[in-house]
Amino acid sequence: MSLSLSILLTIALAPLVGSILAGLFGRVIGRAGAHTVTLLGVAIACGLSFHVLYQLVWGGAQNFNQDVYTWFEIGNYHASVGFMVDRLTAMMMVVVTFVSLLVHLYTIGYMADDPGYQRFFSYISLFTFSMLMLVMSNNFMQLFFGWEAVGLVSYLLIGFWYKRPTAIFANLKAFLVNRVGDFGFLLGIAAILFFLKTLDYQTAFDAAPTLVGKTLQITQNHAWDAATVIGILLFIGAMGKSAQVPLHVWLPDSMEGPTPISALIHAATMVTAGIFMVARMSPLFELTDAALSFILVIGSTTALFTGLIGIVQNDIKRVIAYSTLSQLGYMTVALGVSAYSGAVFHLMTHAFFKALLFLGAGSVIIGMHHEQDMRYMGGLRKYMPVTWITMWIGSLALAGTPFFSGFYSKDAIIEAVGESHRWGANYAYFCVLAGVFVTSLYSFRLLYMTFHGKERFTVEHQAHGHGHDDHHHDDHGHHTPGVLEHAPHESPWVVTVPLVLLAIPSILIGFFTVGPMLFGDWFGKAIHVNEENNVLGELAHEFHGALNMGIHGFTAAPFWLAFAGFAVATYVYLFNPSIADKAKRALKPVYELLNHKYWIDELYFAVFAKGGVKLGEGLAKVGDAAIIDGAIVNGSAGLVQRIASGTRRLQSGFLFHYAFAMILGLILLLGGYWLIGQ
Amino acid sequence: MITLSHYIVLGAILFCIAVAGLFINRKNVIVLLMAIELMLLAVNTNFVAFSRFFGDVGGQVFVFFILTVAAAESAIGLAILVLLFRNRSTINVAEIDSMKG
Amino acid sequence: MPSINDILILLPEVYLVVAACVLLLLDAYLKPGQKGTVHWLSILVLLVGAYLVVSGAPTTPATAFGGMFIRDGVSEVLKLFSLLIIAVIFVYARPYLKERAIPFGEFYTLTIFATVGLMFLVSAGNLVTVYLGLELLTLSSYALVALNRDSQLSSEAAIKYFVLGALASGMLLYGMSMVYGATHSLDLHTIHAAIVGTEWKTLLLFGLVFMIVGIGFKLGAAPFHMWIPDVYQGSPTAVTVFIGSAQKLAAFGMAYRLLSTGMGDIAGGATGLAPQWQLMLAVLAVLSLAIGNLVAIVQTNLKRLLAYSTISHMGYLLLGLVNAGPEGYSASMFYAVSYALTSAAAFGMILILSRSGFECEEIDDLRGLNQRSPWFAFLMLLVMFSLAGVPPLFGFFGKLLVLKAAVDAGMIWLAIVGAVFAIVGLYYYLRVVKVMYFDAPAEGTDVRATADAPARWVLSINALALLVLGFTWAPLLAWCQRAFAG
Amino acid sequence: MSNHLLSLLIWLPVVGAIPVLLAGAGRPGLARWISLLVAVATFAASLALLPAYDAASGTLQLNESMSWIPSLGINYSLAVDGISVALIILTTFVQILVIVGAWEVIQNKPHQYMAAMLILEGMMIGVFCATDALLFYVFFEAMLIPMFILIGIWGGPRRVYATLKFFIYTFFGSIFMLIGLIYLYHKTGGSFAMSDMANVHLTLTEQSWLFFAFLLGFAIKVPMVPVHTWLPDAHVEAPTGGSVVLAAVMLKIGGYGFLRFSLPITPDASHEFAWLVIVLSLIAVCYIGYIALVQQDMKKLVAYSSIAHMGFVTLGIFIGFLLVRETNDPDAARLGMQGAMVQMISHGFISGAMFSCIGVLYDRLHSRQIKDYGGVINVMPIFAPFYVLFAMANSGLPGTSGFVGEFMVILAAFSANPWIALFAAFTLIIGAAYTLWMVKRVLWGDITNKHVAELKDVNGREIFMLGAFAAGVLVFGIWPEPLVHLMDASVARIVEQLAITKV
Amino acid sequence: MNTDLLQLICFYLFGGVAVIGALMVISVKNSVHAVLSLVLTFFSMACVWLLAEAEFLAIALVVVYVGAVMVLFLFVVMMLDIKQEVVREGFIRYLPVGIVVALVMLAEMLAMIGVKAMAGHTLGPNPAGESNVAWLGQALYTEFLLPFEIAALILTVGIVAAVALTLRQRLGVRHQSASQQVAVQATDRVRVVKVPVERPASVSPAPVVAPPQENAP
Repeated sequence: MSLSLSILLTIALAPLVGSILAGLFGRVIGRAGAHTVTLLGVAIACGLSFHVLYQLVWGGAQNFNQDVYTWFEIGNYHASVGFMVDRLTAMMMVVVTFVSLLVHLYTIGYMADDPGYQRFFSYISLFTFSMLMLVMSNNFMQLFFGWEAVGLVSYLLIGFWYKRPTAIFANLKAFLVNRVGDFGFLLGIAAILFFLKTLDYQTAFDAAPTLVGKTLQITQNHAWDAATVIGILLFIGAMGKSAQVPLHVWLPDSMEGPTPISALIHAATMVTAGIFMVARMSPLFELTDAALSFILVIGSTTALFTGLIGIVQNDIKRVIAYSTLSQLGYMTVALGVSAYSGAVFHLMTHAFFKALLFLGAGSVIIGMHHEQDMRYMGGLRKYMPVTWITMWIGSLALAGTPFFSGFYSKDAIIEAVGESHRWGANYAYFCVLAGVFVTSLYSFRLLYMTFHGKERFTVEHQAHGHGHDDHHHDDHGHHTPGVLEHAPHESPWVVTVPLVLLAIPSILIGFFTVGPMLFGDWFGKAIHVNEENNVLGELAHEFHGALNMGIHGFTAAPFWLAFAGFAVATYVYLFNPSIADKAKRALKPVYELLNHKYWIDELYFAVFAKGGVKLGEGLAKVGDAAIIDGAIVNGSAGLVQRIASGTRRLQSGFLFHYAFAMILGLILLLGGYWLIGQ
Repeated sequence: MITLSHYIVLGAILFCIAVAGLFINRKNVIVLLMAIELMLLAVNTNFVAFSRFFGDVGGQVFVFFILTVAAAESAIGLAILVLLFRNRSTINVAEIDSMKG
Repeated sequence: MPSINDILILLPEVYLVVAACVLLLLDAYLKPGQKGTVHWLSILVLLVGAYLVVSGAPTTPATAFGGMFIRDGVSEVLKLFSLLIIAVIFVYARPYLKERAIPFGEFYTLTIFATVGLMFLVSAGNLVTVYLGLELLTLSSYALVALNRDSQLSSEAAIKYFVLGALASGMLLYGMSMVYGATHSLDLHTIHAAIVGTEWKTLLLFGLVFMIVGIGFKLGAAPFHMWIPDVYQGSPTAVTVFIGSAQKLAAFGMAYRLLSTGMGDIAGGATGLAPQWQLMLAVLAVLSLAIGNLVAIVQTNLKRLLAYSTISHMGYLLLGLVNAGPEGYSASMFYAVSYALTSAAAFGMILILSRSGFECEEIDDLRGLNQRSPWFAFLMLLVMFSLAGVPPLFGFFGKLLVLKAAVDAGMIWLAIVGAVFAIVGLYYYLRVVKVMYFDAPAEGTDVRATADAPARWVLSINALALLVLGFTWAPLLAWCQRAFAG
Repeated sequence: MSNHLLSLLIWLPVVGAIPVLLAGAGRPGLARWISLLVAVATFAASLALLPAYDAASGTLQLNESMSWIPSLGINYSLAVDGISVALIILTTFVQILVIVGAWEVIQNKPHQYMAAMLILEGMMIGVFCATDALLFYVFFEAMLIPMFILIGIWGGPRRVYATLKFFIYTFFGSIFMLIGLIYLYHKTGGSFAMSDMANVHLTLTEQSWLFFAFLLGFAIKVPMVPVHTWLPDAHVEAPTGGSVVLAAVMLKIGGYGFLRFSLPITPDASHEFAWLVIVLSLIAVCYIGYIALVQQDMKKLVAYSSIAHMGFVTLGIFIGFLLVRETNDPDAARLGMQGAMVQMISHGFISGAMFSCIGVLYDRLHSRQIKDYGGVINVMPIFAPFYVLFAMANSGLPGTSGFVGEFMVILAAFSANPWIALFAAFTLIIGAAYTLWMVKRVLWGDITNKHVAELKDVNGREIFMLGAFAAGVLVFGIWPEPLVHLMDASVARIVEQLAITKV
Repeated sequence: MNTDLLQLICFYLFGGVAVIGALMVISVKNSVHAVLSLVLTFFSMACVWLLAEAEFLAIALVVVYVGAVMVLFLFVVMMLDIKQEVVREGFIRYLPVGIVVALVMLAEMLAMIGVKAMAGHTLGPNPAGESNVAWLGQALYTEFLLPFEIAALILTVGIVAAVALTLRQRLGVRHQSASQQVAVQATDRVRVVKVPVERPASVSPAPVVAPPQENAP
């Protein structure tokens, strides 16, 4: 049994069709029509993705690798659009379509009264299509297409509420920061083409060993290792998309988009594209220790330091966003120690529980009538029980509680880092361990501040004559913090059902898949690890089943670190909230540092945005206006004009001057011959 | 002994005087016309001399024509001069500059 | 002794002289109301003259009166186009003269006499004929310039033209006397032949310099150009157009006769003084290009602008002459013809747009012409782009040929100078187009073509010819080349 | 018929301009319809090139030759290869949209506008067809006249300055090219045929002079830094249609000229000075990008972005020398050159579309200043997606044609020298920055002023125009292979020539 | 006395007078004096030509120039009564330039003419033989017939031009016509018109048509 092209095409195109229908004919088919067609499209894709996964894992289907059509063909170089489906791809497809499906469903409730309803559905279906193109690609060109296409949709969705100045600032920022990554990525692709003469994955992977020993001449007497160059360039792309330090700045801001988007794009799928890409390129990355070390350091820095910021955030979505950054750091760390399957595994589990957390947060936000500040929440558990419980599940998974899915993936990463001897592994090990404490701290802080403790809001029962959902994209200006018009309430079923559906894999999926995915040969040849780098292989010797691992987890350092975080959070935020303020004052410099996100945004804004504009103005003023146009173009025109005005005066109108000119001409001609002629 | 160079030098001197007259003269146009007559005189002297010294009749015939043309030219020149004086009441060279630049 | 054959060779000239005398008499006896007859008759006279030129053209160069007069391809082309252009000028001039009460008969007869002079000049085979032809032409021109008798500008222009012209012919004569002294001959071919063996090389060169001054003056090449702007501006426009177009053909003819026929060229093994006069002409060309184009930029008077443009165009014409070979001459002649046609149309436009009390002389007078008379604006656009040398208009191909001639002569630097000043020149032509098309009509003025129908039609044909010839200039070029092929 | 197809293409619009003019000011409606008819007919005729042209061989085909000036050996000779065919179809396609775009926008003497456009079209097609250098030059220059008029009459407040600058600038470059051509004519012993010129032997010094003569001519047309300053002015002041044609087609003539003249005639000098062109191209990408960033005028911004994008064209063409002669990778050279060609076509669509979009806005608000807009999407929901699409294409988003060329060029550039690719790829960032920042300020946000609030959305005519552009942008973005295939053999032939030294 | 020496003395004498005369032409204040100086120059040059045995031309110079052209000049000078004071301005200022330029030019000319080479050519036997007039006439009516005719044409043009420029029937200028004055009749002069003695009171009726609006299109 093999996979057929038509199934794969259907998977990819069904969301696109839905998107086009909802986008172009949104007005014709109406709101219900829009969500129906897109939901249908994604559902088809999801179902077929499960089918594909099933076929690959249990149906004995062969990996699929086939071109659909030629994109260009020039001499030996050719690019095409095609699909490469193996277990790695299939898993990603399932994750993408499944989360997307749930987000579609959730959106029906979340966006119920938004005027851009159809547009929204069109966008998220388009996103699904783009993401599928990305993961299913069998070549670098298409990968880049998907890579940028998801960026585009992300741009559109962050700026979905285009009247908000912050939203349209954030989407521009997101796009541009992503573009910085893509800049490296594109160069990486170019490098691959240069060294391997192909854009096709399989051909490139097959030829990858030839890279060894090749160098790229940088200056006359300086050359870099080819694989390292490729690795680092490609990873720069991943840094942009997966928001690794220092290109992480866009992700927190992207929370300006509607919450379903945060769940789908900025937590579960798009941001993990970088992780997926590196895993996919493992045959190339395995050739270069230097690039992997680079990845390791970047990842571990992201894992710890962005997590720290999460502790001081008050916006519920931002906390989760920083958590996402941190978790992406974990995945990157896994890549850095060659534990690609660990990264992908964490990617999968994270997709579920982080989507759950975001959707839960969204649910809270709906319940709180679009209040996102946790300082004005508290005690919500009695108003929204389903959300409360599912959020707890998500948080526990995130914190790495044994037996929850997050535990398996995260623990494996930490242990893998411990096993690794790569340059930077020690630093990474410290970071990931510290990160566990941090993760736990901010996760429980979020739960306590939101669902427990005193209610820090008041409800004004003033009938305003319009529904609360009417103004959820209105300006925040009308809104008094901590004052709600209606009491918080539990969300409708279209919101809670996805929560529940996501909670299940958040708990269970790790338990069931850790064995084959992490320590088995589940991914087959999709992921290539050199023997000497195979830290997961080392760990696999100690692995004795998921249950065993879970039990063993209680005795390991990460658990106790997480527990410490839990304890601190419980003490500070549940029992003695005043401590938090005291601590804030006591550690003011640290707090300021974290609260300002290390001033990286300010730095970037000043250097790149402001500096760019200043530079542009300077160049325009000096280069174009003054030198080229002023001095050279208009200058020479002016010079000609001046000469003309001067020469004109020779024509004095006096006969004797005219005669003089003639005579002078004669004398000069004569003189010329007298002197030189003879 | 009169040589060819005597004539030619004399012609050259007259020519130069005529030329100088053309542009140091700030008086009236008539002097300009006379300077031109001087110039032609110099030319004629050259032709006469060459014709005589080389024994070719062409030079002298040319002088004949030059004299003829010069007469006609003077007629026209003076007619224009009269016209100019009628229109502007002056033949001062330094005042005839309404067109310039 | 002259035979009947000599007279036959001279037939067009003889015919024109007779016709001019008849017209002169006729004019004296016609009542003021009937002066139109002279107009149409003189056009007819010219056209018949043109026919005689073409029909009687000898297959090989013929000479008459012992080499005094040469009738060859060069003279045929120059005469034919002169006659045709002058006929066209007559058509343009009629309404202009009529409204300004400029004497009809004198204008036509003097112009025809000038034409005869022009024809003798381009056919001259002897220094005497050159001189007399030139004088016939210029003396008539002096009178024509002054013909607007009540105009201050006209008489000022005339006196300037006269004095400078006389000075120039004095210098030319001085040069001729030196050449005569060096070669002992007045016949151009004999002079040419004598150059090789003469011991008076320096004297010859000395004479050559003086003759170049005369040629430069007639062409209007800098620094002997000073008369051009004032004369163009001051003359009645009907005369300006004659001086500005047909006379350039004569100037070219004169230059060709004196320099190539007389002083030798590079054809046939570099005999004569070709290298010397090439260099001199190159200097004049550069100066003309520079001064003509530069000073034109700051002009506000259209006639004056065209005057400076003439100076620059003579610079281009010299580029062709500099080549000193048949290709160069033909390029130059082609250029002269194309320039004469274009400039006839340009001044014709001024004539057509002028009317009693409104001389369309200032550039600003053309403002908004496209609003009032789109057709004439379009024609003027063609003329301007042709002058600027923008393809596909006729003027471009002339430029192409002379630039090519300069490159062929190994003077790429000269071609580059020509190119650079073409850019400068472009600016002021564009300015005219700009005024016509982009500016709104000035308050209170109403520029539109008021001339009679024949003038409008002929102008249209003249200007359109610039476009059509841009595509079909091959025969003309072939003709020019054939003229110099022998 | 088919053996005169090229002549038909050139002269049909030119002749068609006559009835348009005759229809006159009195019946502007008739004039519009005639011109549309002519434009459509020309487009249809240009489509006939596709079956008539054999893309596989890549040679110059559909030859037409007629002696024009026998005594000088100048011929009216036309032929096309794949590159020309693509550019011709682009021209005729854009022309229809320009005429549609001007339909009710141009109220002042519409017949003259349409006629000028049609004549311009004929001249541009002529440039792409000519195989005689002089004929090429004639068309090359002749097209300036209608453009001069177009900008001058229907342009903005500083139109006179702009149009004079445009004309003189372009003329400045081309006149030196003319000298070069004359010199070559001299060297070939009396032929203006481009093929003869390509075969003549020239020393490196001669080639260098000629190279710079050509460079000046074409660099100004492209335009390359530092001779680009006419373009922003011309664009800003030109009427929408003028800008569209200028950006979409006229700039391409510069790139086309490099292919037809610089490469085959002066291969060694081109190689020698390839670094110069490459550096200038990279400056165009980076330096101009920064300048575009700070523009306050939408048209100026897009104009500058055109310069940056055309930088890829020159880059793609000239890295060929490094690849063929130094890296010895002719396939990469093909890739780069093909990228340049695709970029030309694609930029035709994108810049045309961008200018059309700005025109749509300008027609309503009579301002091109970015600050006068804001929140346009609120009132023009149909227009906005087009604008975003074209902006994205302008910033080189995959899936739009804007990506394809840049992608190919960057890939090829890396093979030539990674540093070139590095600077070229900078466009990804800066290109997105200036385009999307403009989009942000114009489209997104709340309605900023009452003028914007009163904007009406696009009508059917405008939707047709923008839709057609969008189709072009998307089709070639998703599937460039047909376009690539059309030009591939021709590009391959040019690349083969690169290796041949003439010294 | 040596004829050669005598000739030389005569040459220098007449040449010197001619040069002095020429200098006076361009420098004297009074135009009439200038004309007379020119006449002197012409006379001297005629004598110089006589030394070169160009008798006919020498005579022609005197007859044509002195007799006709100079008289014409004198006539015009007298006719255009010119104020002498005004026209003297600037003469001294430009004199140095003039002298320098003239001298430079003279130097160049003399250098290039090759005076030394010419000095070798002495006066040989007269090529005209017996009669200079016959010698000239022979050439004029055979070899130079065509130029002769053109010269005639030039003279015609001279006449036509002079007439065209100066003969004028000015319109708008009042002049008497004796024949008309004589032929006039009484009825042409005086016309008797009957005029009513009293005029009606209202002389200015109200305008029927409204005055045109200033802004009317």
